[in-house]
Amino acid sequence: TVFAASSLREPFIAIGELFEKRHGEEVVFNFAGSQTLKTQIEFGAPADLYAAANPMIIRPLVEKGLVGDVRYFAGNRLVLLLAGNRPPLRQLSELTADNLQIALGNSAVPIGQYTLRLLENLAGDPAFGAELVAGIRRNVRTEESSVKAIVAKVLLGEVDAGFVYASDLVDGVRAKTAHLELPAAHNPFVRYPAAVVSGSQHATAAQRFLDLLLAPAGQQILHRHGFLPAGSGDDR
Amino acid sequence: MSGFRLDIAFRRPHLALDVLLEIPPGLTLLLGPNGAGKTTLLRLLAGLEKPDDGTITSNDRTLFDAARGICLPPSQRRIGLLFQHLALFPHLDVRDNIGFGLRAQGIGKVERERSIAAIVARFALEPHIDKPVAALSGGERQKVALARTLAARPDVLLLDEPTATLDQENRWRFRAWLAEILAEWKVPTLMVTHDPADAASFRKRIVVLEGGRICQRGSFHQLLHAPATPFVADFAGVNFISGTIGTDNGATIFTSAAGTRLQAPFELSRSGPACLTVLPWEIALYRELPEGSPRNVVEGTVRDAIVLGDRVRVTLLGREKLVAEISLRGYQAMGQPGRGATLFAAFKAREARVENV
Amino acid sequence: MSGFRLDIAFRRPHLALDVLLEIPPGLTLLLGPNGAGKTTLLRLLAGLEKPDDGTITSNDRTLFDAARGICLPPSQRRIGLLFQHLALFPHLDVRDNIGFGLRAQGIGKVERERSIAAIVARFALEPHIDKPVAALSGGERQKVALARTLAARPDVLLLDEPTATLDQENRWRFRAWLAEILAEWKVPTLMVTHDPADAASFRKRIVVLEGGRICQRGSFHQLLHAPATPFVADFAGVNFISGTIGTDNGATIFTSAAGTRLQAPFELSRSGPACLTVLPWEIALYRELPEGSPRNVVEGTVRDAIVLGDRVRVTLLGREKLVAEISLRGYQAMGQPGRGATLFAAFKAREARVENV
Amino acid sequence: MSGSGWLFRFGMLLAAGFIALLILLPLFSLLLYADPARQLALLRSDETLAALRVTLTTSLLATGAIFVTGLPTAFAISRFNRKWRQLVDSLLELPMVLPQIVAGLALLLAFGRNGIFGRVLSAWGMQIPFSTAAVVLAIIFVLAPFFIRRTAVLFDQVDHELEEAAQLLGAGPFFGFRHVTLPLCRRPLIAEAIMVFLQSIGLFGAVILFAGNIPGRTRTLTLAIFDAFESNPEVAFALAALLLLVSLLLVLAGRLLLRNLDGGGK
Amino acid sequence: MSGSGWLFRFGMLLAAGFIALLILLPLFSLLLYADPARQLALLRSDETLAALRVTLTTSLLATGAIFVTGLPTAFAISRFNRKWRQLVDSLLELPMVLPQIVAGLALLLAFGRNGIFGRVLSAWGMQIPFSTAAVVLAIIFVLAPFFIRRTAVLFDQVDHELEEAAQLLGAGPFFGFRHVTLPLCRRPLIAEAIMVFLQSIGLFGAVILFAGNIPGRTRTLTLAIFDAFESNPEVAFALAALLLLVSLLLVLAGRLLLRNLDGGGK
Ligand SMILES: Nc1ncnc2c1ncn2[C@@H]1O[C@H](COP(=O)(O)OP(=O)(O)OP(=O)(O)O)[C@@H](O)[C@H]1O
Ligand SMILES: Nc1ncnc2c1ncn2[C@@H]1O[C@H](COP(=O)(O)OP(=O)(O)OP(=O)(O)O)[C@@H](O)[C@H]1O
Ligand SMILES: [Mg+2]
Ligand SMILES: [Mg+2]
Repeated sequence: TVFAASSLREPFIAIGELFEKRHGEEVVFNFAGSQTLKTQIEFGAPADLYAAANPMIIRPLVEKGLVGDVRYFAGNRLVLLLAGNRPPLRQLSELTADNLQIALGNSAVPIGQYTLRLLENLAGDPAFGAELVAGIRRNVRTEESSVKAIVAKVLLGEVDAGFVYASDLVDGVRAKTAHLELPAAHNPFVRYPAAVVSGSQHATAAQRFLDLLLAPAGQQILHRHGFLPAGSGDDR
Repeated sequence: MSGFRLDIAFRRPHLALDVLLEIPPGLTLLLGPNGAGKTTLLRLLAGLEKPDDGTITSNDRTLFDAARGICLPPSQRRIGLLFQHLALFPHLDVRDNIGFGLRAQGIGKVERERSIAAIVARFALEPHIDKPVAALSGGERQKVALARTLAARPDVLLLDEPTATLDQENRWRFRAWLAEILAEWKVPTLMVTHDPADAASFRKRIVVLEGGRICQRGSFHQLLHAPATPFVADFAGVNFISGTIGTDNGATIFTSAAGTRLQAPFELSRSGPACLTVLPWEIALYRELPEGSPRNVVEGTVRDAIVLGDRVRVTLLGREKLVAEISLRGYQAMGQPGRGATLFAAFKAREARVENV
Repeated sequence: MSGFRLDIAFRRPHLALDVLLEIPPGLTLLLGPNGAGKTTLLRLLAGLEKPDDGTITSNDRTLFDAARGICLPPSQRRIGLLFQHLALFPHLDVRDNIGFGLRAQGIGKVERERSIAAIVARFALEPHIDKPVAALSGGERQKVALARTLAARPDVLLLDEPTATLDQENRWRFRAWLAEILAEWKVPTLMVTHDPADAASFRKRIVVLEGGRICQRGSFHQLLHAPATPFVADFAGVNFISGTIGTDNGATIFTSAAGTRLQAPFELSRSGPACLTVLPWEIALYRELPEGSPRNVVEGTVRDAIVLGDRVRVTLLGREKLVAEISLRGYQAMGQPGRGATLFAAFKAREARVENV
Repeated sequence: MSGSGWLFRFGMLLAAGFIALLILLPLFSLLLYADPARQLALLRSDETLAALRVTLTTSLLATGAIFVTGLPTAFAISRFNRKWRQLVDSLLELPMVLPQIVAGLALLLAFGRNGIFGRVLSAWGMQIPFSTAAVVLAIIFVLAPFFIRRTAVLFDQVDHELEEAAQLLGAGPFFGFRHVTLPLCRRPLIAEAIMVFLQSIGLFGAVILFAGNIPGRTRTLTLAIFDAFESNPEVAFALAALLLLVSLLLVLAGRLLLRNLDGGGK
Repeated sequence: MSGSGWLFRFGMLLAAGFIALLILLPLFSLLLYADPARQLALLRSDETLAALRVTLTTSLLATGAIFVTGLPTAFAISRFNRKWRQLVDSLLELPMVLPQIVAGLALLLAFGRNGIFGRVLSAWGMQIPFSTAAVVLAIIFVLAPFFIRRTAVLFDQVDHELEEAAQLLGAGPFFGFRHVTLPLCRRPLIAEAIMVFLQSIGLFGAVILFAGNIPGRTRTLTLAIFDAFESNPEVAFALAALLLLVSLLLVLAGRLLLRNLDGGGK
């Protein structure tokens, strides 16, 4: 049984099919928020492999010895998602325009923390400056609790722009929105950790699945779904 | 034209009502067997059911007119209806139940309190004024329901068996009080009852409903002396025998449906279906077949014998059902024949009355 | 020892009951004014309220014993109670209402159907058997409720005003039928009623409850001739005057509470508080003060005059309330004095009876 | 008075209009947004069918369980005296306020492998979380208090004299409950059943935390919608419309069945 | 008979015991898990207080709005004839089944900037989403159908003869509704109010999507719990315990108030 963050759903299902073809073993998935999964594992859920969307979350599990060695199998970065019903912005400075509405993640959730870090980085760079960041903050309309809520609002044109993960740009979203890549230097790099759960009854199979994730075949599938390789950036 | 008029038709699978009636100010009694449609009639008048056809007017106000498409809602008919099952408001105390109508009509608190106090005093309800209605006895509830209806000062009063659960004393009080109110207000009132004492006290205008139609109307006296149906006869306590007038060996004779042959004054009647009535106190009772008597004699066994003061009312069942009222002394002299004893009832031909139907 | 015995006390702010009573097989009537506690008494017997003290036994089965801590639930008392407000099950049709008790007691379908059919036939309820109870008229409902109670074959029968909403014909049927059933079953039965006709038909055992206590018990005849309270007198239709026996100029005399001085046979009574009763048919009525008469004379105005067959019952209000029953002929000869007319009521001293209280 | 009657009717219309607008507009928008062709395709996918199956079995089971255990409990509660009653009522109100996610947590704390009761269970070799039973349990935990509280009030409203009449005719407590109290509350109870069922279909937070999101076992249609929402919102709308349709059909079928059962009575 | 009585009582006990276990065990575990010292500290934080304020105002407003609009609507519905009634009932059942997240989406589709109705509103310069009004609206959308459906059934149960009696005494429709129908349903309506209020406090999905999560404006305690759960589960438990406590107090206060209002009657 693989406990994986909801955002990993599509690539993991594809990888699962591959795994079944290769090893002839059935994979059962349980997709939910990383935090939900973590809680479940803490309460003795019958998980074999845990794949989270946030490196911070898995740390306590490691400390308590609930999971084995952590391997990073993918990375992600932020993009600025733009509503499709208005002319797309060309540069970040346009975010400070009047009447523009922006959605951010809440500082309590990972996307919010990453966005915060991004904005701090931008403020520290004279090319952008504290003023720009202040302008952006002025236009923040809402702080959402989940990245998907941000996506939905941009999709519906409820806000004009929102900071989301690159992997959120699935086909359905891409078709109806535009996006702006953010300066790579300031873009926090998100790494996705995975670990075999201690005491798993299918530890070998779990290890094999993890291996497949890191193998080129797995990496390729992840890449198709907008994820970066884990090694292609550092954990800022 | 003051008073209340109705001419309505109402047809349902279970009941067909067809009633033309005028209720003048004062009391009109509505009699009828269980299930005759009395309650249904009151509901039609009050606007709780809709007649299929006809008109209802109250003091020249048209309340309902099928042809003109008029049908006032119950709240605007100004009709006071006392429900058979009372329908007191369980969430209100006695005071608020009585004051409900006044409040609904937007009457101010001061005046309302005065009216309530007056009515409560009349019904001797003071000790119960703050009780929830669930805490009242059956008779007390009846009184409260009445008080509530009257407090709203309706143009017409419809009472469905108001005395049914009152004790004798309260029944008399209620009758006296109703007579007083009606003398004062002159409200057209229709009162359903099963109590002959009501008919005996309010004997002027009585209407009898049977099977959805009015089968007789008149004073109690008229009902007593010429009951149109067995029900009326029974209610009035009169013996009623249906049969036919025919001739036998040249002599006119009445033959009951059961075959009893009886003599009566036939001067005013013709051959054919008829009914014969005889008053209970015109009938004498004997232990043995009275011999050589020129009278009608019917044999029967005692169903019951009830003592009413110094008289005894004996019901005989045989070919005919006959009720006789004799003196207590005479009854005792016969040896107090009880249930099941065989007796002979005799009455003179000229005490009977026949009427063609 | 067969029958039903109770000796219970029940105290509440609104009512204190203290009743010792034995109900032998057959019918016992329970009379009492509105609010006397009759319904409460029945509920205590049925186990719907719990007495504070005392015992209840039914055919040697102890249903309740405060001292021994016995209190059977209502479902095990085998008591049939006919509620004043009927309490028919609105979700069941007539058949299922009647069959409910049999079904609750686990009686098989075949036998159940037979019992239901028998009871339905007795009450002439066949046309209504498949109706929901909401579709019944008031009288029909009463009949169904009765049928339902009797169908469960209780050991004891408690009837709370069963005849109140029946028409006269159905009342008589019901009485005849009840007498029949009781003759057959010998079930102890307590029946609450406000109808003197009930008391007149079932005249053997009558119990009168007033203010939570039994104030008189005996036959209707005893009640009639020696009513213990104004209520009983009123119910029996007897005149009842409270007062005191004293002496005036050496002669014994009865002085009513209102001050009227009356003569009576004083042989068996002593001085002190007493009550005087006189039967209505012992009273003569006059337009003018009857002169030179040795009789008691009381003046009053007519409250009502009701015709009962060939008699008229006249109620006079004055210093005393008096009811007189005279012949219709005599009444007509007086010119039919109506409401408000002044009349003089006279009765011979020896027709009155006084009793110390 | 006639004036106030008009006013009242107008007010009623206004209120009803407001509510109708508020409810219909979003539903309508949702249906407009969805794409029928895609829905049909979705309906055919194995995954959707599995989710549908889990949803229906768990919801029906839970509704049944809530009825079977909740009805007698509510009856008992409605017979309590005032003091006890208030205590129990307050107790029932406690879980009502819990956000579902916290409810799921509480359930894990109690029945999880390390939970108070879960430890006992796992000693017997039983494990509740992440099983279909867990979904049912979560639904019961969240919805039973509402059901019991409301049903107890219903039972309070039943005319006491009717229950007394039943007892006097020889009916024991169960017979009286079964043949008098219950049928007198028939209509509201049916409404209640439908609502419990529908609500249980839409439950999310408690279920995902306590039961997980395992296809074919605990993944209900609602969880599927949530998943889809994470990955592809368009699919979520389609699924939601499907859910709407299915539950509508179910409710209609249930209604027809019930009506036939009692022969169109009342 | 006595046997079946025992059986029934035993069954009742069993059912009640099951429910009690199911409800109390998780609650108890939750309370054990929480840490009082921390809770007190949390209670004092400005953020928590703001969330509490938002929760209370929106829940109270929404409960009020649901009552004001829902009661007349339910009354109107309960007076419909059979055919119309079934239609309306089915319509009301539609939104009940929607997972909250979908409900939030539907609301956005209708009242959002580009929504059907939202366009009209924003032309007038009004914007509902992300405002406190949005929270209230979301609560109404999710809870009103339940309330109306149930209340209509309540009104159906009222003895019709009493309403007729009121009319005959001259009461117009409003007076009759206000002074007969409503008070006759008093107890269940109070229970209903308490439950709507508690449920509205615990609402999550629809609120977060439609109203956003803006501190001091739309961030309710439940949203705070959810956020906390993502970052620091311990805090989430503490907040949940706080929520439990606060709502318990509120309900108790409401009860006392109501009891005083009608002088301890009935
Ligand atoms: N909804 C209904 N469905 C079927 N039958 C009905 C319905 N309503 C009334 N009836 C029948 O219509 C008849 C008349 O009823 P109604 O209540 O008017 O009688 P009533 O004259 O008031 O009798 P009672 O003296 O017993 O009160 C009865 O036989 C009753 O069973
Ligand atoms: N719960 C209660 N609270 C206050 N008073 C009550 C309560 N129950 C009964 N009473 C009072 O107790 C008295 C006796 O009531 P009960 O119903 O026994 O009278 P009853 O003899 O049956 O009268 P009726 O002939 O009118 O039916 C009445 O005065 C009634 O108001
Ligand atoms: Mg009637
Ligand atoms: Mg009584």
